[in-house]
Amino acid sequence: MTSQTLTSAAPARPSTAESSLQRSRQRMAWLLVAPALVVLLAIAGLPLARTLWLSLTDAQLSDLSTRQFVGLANYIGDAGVLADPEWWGAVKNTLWFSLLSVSLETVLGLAVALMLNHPSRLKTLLRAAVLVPWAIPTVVSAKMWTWMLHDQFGVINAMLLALGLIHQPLAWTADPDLAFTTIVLVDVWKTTPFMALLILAALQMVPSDCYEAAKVDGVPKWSVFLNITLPLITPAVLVAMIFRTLDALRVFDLIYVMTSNSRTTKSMSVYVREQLIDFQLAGYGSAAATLLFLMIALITVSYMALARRRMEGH
Amino acid sequence: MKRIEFTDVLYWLAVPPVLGFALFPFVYAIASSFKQGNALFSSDFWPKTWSLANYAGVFAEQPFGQNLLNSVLVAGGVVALSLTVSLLAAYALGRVSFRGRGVLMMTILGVSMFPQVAILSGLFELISALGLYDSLWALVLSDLIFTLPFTVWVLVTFMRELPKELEEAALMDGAGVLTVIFRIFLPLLWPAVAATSLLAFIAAWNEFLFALTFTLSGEQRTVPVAIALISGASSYELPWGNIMAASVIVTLPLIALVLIFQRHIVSGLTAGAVKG
Amino acid sequence: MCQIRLENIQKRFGDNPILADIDLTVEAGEFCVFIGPSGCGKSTLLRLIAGLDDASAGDIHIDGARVNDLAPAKRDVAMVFQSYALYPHMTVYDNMAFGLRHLKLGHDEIDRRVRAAAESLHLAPLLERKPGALSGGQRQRVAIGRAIVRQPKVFLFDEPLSNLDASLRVKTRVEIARLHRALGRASMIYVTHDQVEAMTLADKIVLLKPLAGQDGVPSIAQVGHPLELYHNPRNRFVAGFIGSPSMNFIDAALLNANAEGLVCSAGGISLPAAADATGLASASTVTLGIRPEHIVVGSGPLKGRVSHLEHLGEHSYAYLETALGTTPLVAKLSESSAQIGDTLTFSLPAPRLHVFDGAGDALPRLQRHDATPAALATH
Amino acid sequence: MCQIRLENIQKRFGDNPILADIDLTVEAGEFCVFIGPSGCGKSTLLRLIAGLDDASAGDIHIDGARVNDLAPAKRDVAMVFQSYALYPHMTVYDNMAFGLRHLKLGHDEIDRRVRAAAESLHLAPLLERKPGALSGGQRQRVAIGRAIVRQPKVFLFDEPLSNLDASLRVKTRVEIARLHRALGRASMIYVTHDQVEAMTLADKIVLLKPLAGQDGVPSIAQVGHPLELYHNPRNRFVAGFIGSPSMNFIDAALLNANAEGLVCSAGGISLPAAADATGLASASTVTLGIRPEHIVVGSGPLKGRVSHLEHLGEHSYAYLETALGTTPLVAKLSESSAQIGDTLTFSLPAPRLHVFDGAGDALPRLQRHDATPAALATH
Amino acid sequence: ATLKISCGAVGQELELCKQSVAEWARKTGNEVQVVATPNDSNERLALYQQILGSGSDKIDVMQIDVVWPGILASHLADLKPLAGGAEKAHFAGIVANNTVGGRLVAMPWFTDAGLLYYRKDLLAKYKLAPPKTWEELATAAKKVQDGERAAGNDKMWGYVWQGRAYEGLSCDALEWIVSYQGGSVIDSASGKPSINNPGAVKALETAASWIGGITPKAVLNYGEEEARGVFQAGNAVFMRNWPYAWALSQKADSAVKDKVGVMALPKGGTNGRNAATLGGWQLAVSKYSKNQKLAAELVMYLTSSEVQKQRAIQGAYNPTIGALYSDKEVLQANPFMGNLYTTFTSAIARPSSVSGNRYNQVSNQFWNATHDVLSGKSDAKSALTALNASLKRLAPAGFVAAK
Ligand SMILES: Nc1ncnc2c1ncn2[C@@H]1O[C@H](COP(=O)(O)OP(=O)(O)OP(=O)(O)O)[C@@H](O)[C@H]1O
Ligand SMILES: Nc1ncnc2c1ncn2[C@@H]1O[C@H](COP(=O)(O)OP(=O)(O)OP(=O)(O)O)[C@@H](O)[C@H]1O
Ligand SMILES: [Mg+2]
Ligand SMILES: [Mg+2]
Repeated sequence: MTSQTLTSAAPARPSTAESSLQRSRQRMAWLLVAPALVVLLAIAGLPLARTLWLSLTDAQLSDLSTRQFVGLANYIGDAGVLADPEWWGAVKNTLWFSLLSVSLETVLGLAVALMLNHPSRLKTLLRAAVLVPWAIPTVVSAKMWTWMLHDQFGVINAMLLALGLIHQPLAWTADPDLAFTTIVLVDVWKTTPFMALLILAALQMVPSDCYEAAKVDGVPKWSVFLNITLPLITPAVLVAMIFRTLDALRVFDLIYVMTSNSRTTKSMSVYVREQLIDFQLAGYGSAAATLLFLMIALITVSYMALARRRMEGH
Repeated sequence: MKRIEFTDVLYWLAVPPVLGFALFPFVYAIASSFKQGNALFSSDFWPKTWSLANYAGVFAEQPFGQNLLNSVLVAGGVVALSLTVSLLAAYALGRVSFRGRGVLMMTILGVSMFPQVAILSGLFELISALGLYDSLWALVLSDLIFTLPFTVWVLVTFMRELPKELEEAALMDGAGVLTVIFRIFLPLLWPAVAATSLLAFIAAWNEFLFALTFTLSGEQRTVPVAIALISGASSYELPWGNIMAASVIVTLPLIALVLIFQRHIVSGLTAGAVKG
Repeated sequence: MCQIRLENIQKRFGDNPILADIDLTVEAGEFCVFIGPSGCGKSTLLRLIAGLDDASAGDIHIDGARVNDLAPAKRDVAMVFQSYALYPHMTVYDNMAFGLRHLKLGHDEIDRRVRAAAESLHLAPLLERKPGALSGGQRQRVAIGRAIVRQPKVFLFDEPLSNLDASLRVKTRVEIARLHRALGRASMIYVTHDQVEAMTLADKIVLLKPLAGQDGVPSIAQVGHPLELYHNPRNRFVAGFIGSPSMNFIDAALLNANAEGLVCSAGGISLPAAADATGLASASTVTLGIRPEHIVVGSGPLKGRVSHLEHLGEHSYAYLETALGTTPLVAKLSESSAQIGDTLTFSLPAPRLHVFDGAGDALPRLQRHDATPAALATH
Repeated sequence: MCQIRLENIQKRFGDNPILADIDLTVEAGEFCVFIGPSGCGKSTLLRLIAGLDDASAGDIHIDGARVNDLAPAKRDVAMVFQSYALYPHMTVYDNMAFGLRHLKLGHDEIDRRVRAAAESLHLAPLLERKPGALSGGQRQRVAIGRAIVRQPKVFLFDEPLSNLDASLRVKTRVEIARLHRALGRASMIYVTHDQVEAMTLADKIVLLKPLAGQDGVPSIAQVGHPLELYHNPRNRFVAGFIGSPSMNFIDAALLNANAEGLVCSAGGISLPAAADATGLASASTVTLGIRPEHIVVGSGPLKGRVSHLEHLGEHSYAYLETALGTTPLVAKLSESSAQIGDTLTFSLPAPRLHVFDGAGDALPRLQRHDATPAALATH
Repeated sequence: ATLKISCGAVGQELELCKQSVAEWARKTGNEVQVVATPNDSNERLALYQQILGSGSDKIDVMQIDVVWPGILASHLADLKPLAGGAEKAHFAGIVANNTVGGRLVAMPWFTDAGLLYYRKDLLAKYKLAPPKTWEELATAAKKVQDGERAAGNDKMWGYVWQGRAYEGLSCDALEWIVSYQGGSVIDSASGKPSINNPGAVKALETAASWIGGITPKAVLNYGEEEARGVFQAGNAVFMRNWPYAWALSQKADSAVKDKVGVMALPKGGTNGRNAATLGGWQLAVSKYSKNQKLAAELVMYLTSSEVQKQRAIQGAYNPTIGALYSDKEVLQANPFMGNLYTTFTSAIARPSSVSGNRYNQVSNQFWNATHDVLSGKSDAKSALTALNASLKRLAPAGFVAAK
């Protein structure tokens, strides 16, 4: 063992080619990442650190100067976030929301991307049309849906009634049983284009000769899709899903506009905002924000570990 | 001449509902933007009388043209900056293996894991300290927080897929890293670049919270804020017609942008590059 | 039954005609080799047959049925792409097995076929690798493997051995020939630049000609048994293309011609040749052709100075500067003791000379150099 | 001055050793050809020299300087990739001009060089096309063009002609040789599977051997002048690899050996050979080797039945079933009149026989078959 | 000097503000910039907090909601010394509301109060008198609703109001509870939660009983505009809303033009009282302003009787100065102002001064509890018990003491 340690510590040729060429390439890599890192750390580092620090104090938004260090009391104390049933309600809502909307969006996004990828004269127009929901500001589109879903003068109810699908106007956003579904559906409407566009880009990058080979091999289309297209676009789909999950876990505008602070649909971000801004509890709110961050980080990491395992196992 | 294939049938079956679902609210917005007064509270789809008053109102009541320009500048600046910076980073992260790569990727992603409200006040102080308050630069900088991680990650993913021989050929040709990134990879990444820049552009275009908080004067505001500022005669009244008109106006440039950029989302950019 | 019949096929890319007037029948079970200069349209023709591209005009029949409108999958062809077109995310095994999974074969049968192919292509140890971790030749063999496991009616091989070393190439060639025989009536269309390959494998060679001049001539320069093309090239293009190093050409003027042959003169030297030039006017310009291996060195009326020598182990090629023309004649020497600067005597045997008229068309040769092996044997 | 010196190079992918103990010097201006079975590591070695991969151990010197740590761009090396690696978004012209733009050459000079290369590679009409619209051979030529316009100190060509037709291949080969001469002291390392190419171009051939057995033997099987490898292969691997069709091997037992030669027996027939087996014990197992072209057919003490014939126009190969062993002997017939089923007489001339001991190493041959052309000429 | 004032967003409100400000600027020779802020009051508050929280002097004068003085007090200047007693002319309730810890942090500008809108024509058609109590309202609503539906308008509802989980629900709920003598959530004298009482329970039970009967279930997500939309389209008999709905209902294209009556909200039973929640906006001066004095002068000018009168006439903004309710010109423009004078003067303030900067928490818990009762997730008794307990937890020592 000693000899081994010795040789690895002092190899016969101190600078093997491998390390040196590799090292200069790695140095260059760091240089290239530097701008992104500097920008992000500069603009996000300070605010994030501040949030973390505030979460350990009892600061109030109205007067930040008199804060006191309270340790983890905002997290685990009797009055900590983790002891608040409303927080856990928000956690449950958010998780459900993310799970439902992201999975629906992925499936629909894939379908829409395939549709956009189909050669057709309508292609250009379709691409623009499909992206419209993403292009309308969330605040506006949320309000628009609220308006359209209105039980009295909303067009949706009017149309469904006219078609005879329902007999009474539905209170889409007010009915506790419906509100959650409605929000998921509107979110799906809004962000499917995001998925679709990224997946479309991924589809375009699949080398065409693979398709030709499969064609000649007589592979049916569904199998080409499952065994060639899908594996080749998986990395892009996964990234799109990560960002969608991230966004879904932080969902705010949509819920806030459509159902306000109703407990039935309250998300973690709505909770955070409520504490931080409405209630002025800078310390407590920051703690909630940090918990939200930790939860997202945890989900992302485990998700990526899972994805990697799946991809490698394949 | 060719036989009609199953996928074609499926395609034509899928187009109408997808179009309907995607466009219905927008068409509704257009219809509403031509409605006046009480017609907004009826469930009729099309207005009985068409009126341009809402459009006139949007431009009359505020510097909406200026707001549009601001949005273009901010979103354009954000996209240009994040693409440049993230192409560099994506090359390093996607094509060089070095220790700490995973951690870097996670760090970059981590930035966009905090809810926006939570970093708002910190960012506000930073922006004030830099003297950027109430300037478009404040928005460009703060929007990078969410566009940059996105563009970096997407470009890393796509950049990984490009054949390594291409890069090597360029290196042999004496090309520097920047040349490889911008002259060789960028043209091949057009589908990804076009898609991400469209998505990032729209995200920056529609960003509300930062834009509201970091600007104050009407001349520096972007359109989402301008829309939020539209109000009726009293604070409760919702000037729905104006809002719809404004929404239609802000969406149109984006549609134009999509029409222009989607051409770059084309396949076969790497055809003929390598054998094997 | 898997005859392939091409009728009057045309193909253009934009305004560029690439293939014109292709009429060709590949019989069931036949081994047909396409050769031709780089860029003449061989791959394009394969792609038309496979159904990956549409012909600009003309009909393609497989098995007697017109398949122009049939999807590639329905044509029951297997193809080795010149660019391999491997699935980058699949292992070697899966690359080969993928096409089989849809043939309703049992799992065992698939495994058996893949392993057998891998064995014969020396890929067995690499089955779990992905294409990215293979050498060029290994990738090419995977592409071959993917085609042969399918056992279809028609094989289309686009330069399948170009990246293999000589001994592996011979083995693989033998393997392909064996497979072709074993499958009985599968037709095989095979593109190669290796003339040895073409000669040894082909039942029929199709020599394509590039349409650079777009002169309205058909794309096919000559079709026939390999030896037919070697011995009786129809025109100067074919004569020059077949054989390596290629035929020597000598510009000459016709002196006289009769039923026994002709005499012409080049560089003031008169040369008899066994060809029928009775149709030609006296003093018309002709081109003489002789293959390096047919120049008899060591004796004879002609003299040449060795300007360059190429040693190939077994034999060498001498570049002879002669009075016949400006370009040196290449002559094959078996274990030459010649040195650069030596002057060698040689002769151009009249029966070995090819004669082409001013338009480049071959004049009929008076001694038969038959094409079929049987004829050869009685020669 | 652009000597390339490799010292004790090792390369492994993960746990797989690919290259081992490579010591090799390529002199300035030398044309060195790498050959070896598919997958033996030729491309890998080129990549090490180019600086695209790191050697697991060992030093690379170019021009006397250790370049292990030098970036590819700094090594002044041009490379033709086996997979071409063309820039798909650039025209042919730009593909070739791209590297030049980094050399601070004038615009005119770039244009001149590109057009000259395009001309000699017959790419002139395609300069405005993108790689996607080129045939396989055309792409390959663009890859060659991109390397030659650079005029670097060192050329690395990885199977650059594999997709070209015979006549273009000869022309390009000549062009490359010309360029090599014109550049004077540029070193050239060239991978090919075409033995004619290897024989005609090379000043030095390096035959690499795959490390499948990982037995600790070095990767280089033999280095030398082409004819040296042909005539005096160091071992059975080299003997079998060089020459196509490859050498016939016959298992035999040593009967007796002395300074004049040896006699051994195979299938009960005793065969004399001009090799020095004095070091071997009597009755030890040896392998005899003889090339197809060295078997003298038509007379002699041995008899063989023709089981298969390959016609190549100029000559043919007969597969002879003999009493010497189970595998048929391949013999070259010039314009054979033989038919399958015929029985031919033949002899195996003793000076032509190679003898290998039990470990596969060649026994010293008693008659010199010298390697250099000069020696050949006096032969 | 240059002052920056935030008042209203755009539209008429902004126009009026600009007009008065320009007037002042002309008179005093100063420059004033009007800064637009979001219409949504939550967003506006957040923005103020952000700016004030960082001690920024970007805004000198700001328009604040009636419930914000407690929240923003620490950032606002005390106007008392600068007002010179001018505040005495304003409604005492509002001035009290704006006085935090003895400091007058804002001057009243205009006021609001919850009103009951009703369809004069329909009540007449069914020969009903405007309801005095909630019970009467329910009966009348039911009758008209059923009658109209039978007559073919199956969209007709009896009563619409603001039921979404937001500040507006707190306002509505406060009115119900006060009308049933259930107190105003927190006892302003003791600072103790007072919500758990039979009156409050009764009030919420009554409101909950409307849902699905005379009130659409969707009211659980109605704000002001949704309710107005229904009413103004002619599909509701009664509506609870702010005064702004009046002018709009009288517009030419309104389906209910000239058919609308306005009155005070009903009493909770015969021994209840009328109750209207106090709304409205104040003007405050930032503590961080470099020109506090000048800013205060501007505030005084804008809140003066002269400007308030002008605004009442031109924009129907309810003055906070009692005298103006008997002003002829004002009454001519806004006939209902005279009748509702008492409603405005006796409007109930939400417990915002008592709960100080925790008002939002209080209100949030209050509307959530109410919303739970209305949506049937909880019964009134237990919801209020829980609310009381959690309010206690919020300020174990009582709210005033906590401040
Ligand atoms: N990334 C890799 N991981 C593992 N093994 C590899 C990898 N790349 C190449 N190899 C193996 O290394 C060996 C040498 O590859 P190389 O490409 O150098 O062969 P080559 O001599 O050029 O063969 P060919 O003539 O077929 O091109 C091959 O057996 C190949 O399978
Ligand atoms: N998409 C295209 N657009 C225009 N011309 C094309 C296109 N594809 C191929 N060509 C041209 O068509 C001709 C035939 O190409 P093809 O690939 O069939 O040649 P090939 O005979 O296979 O040549 P090689 O032996 O070099 O592979 C070439 O000259 C090529 O440049
Ligand atoms: Mg080809
Ligand atoms: Mg190789």
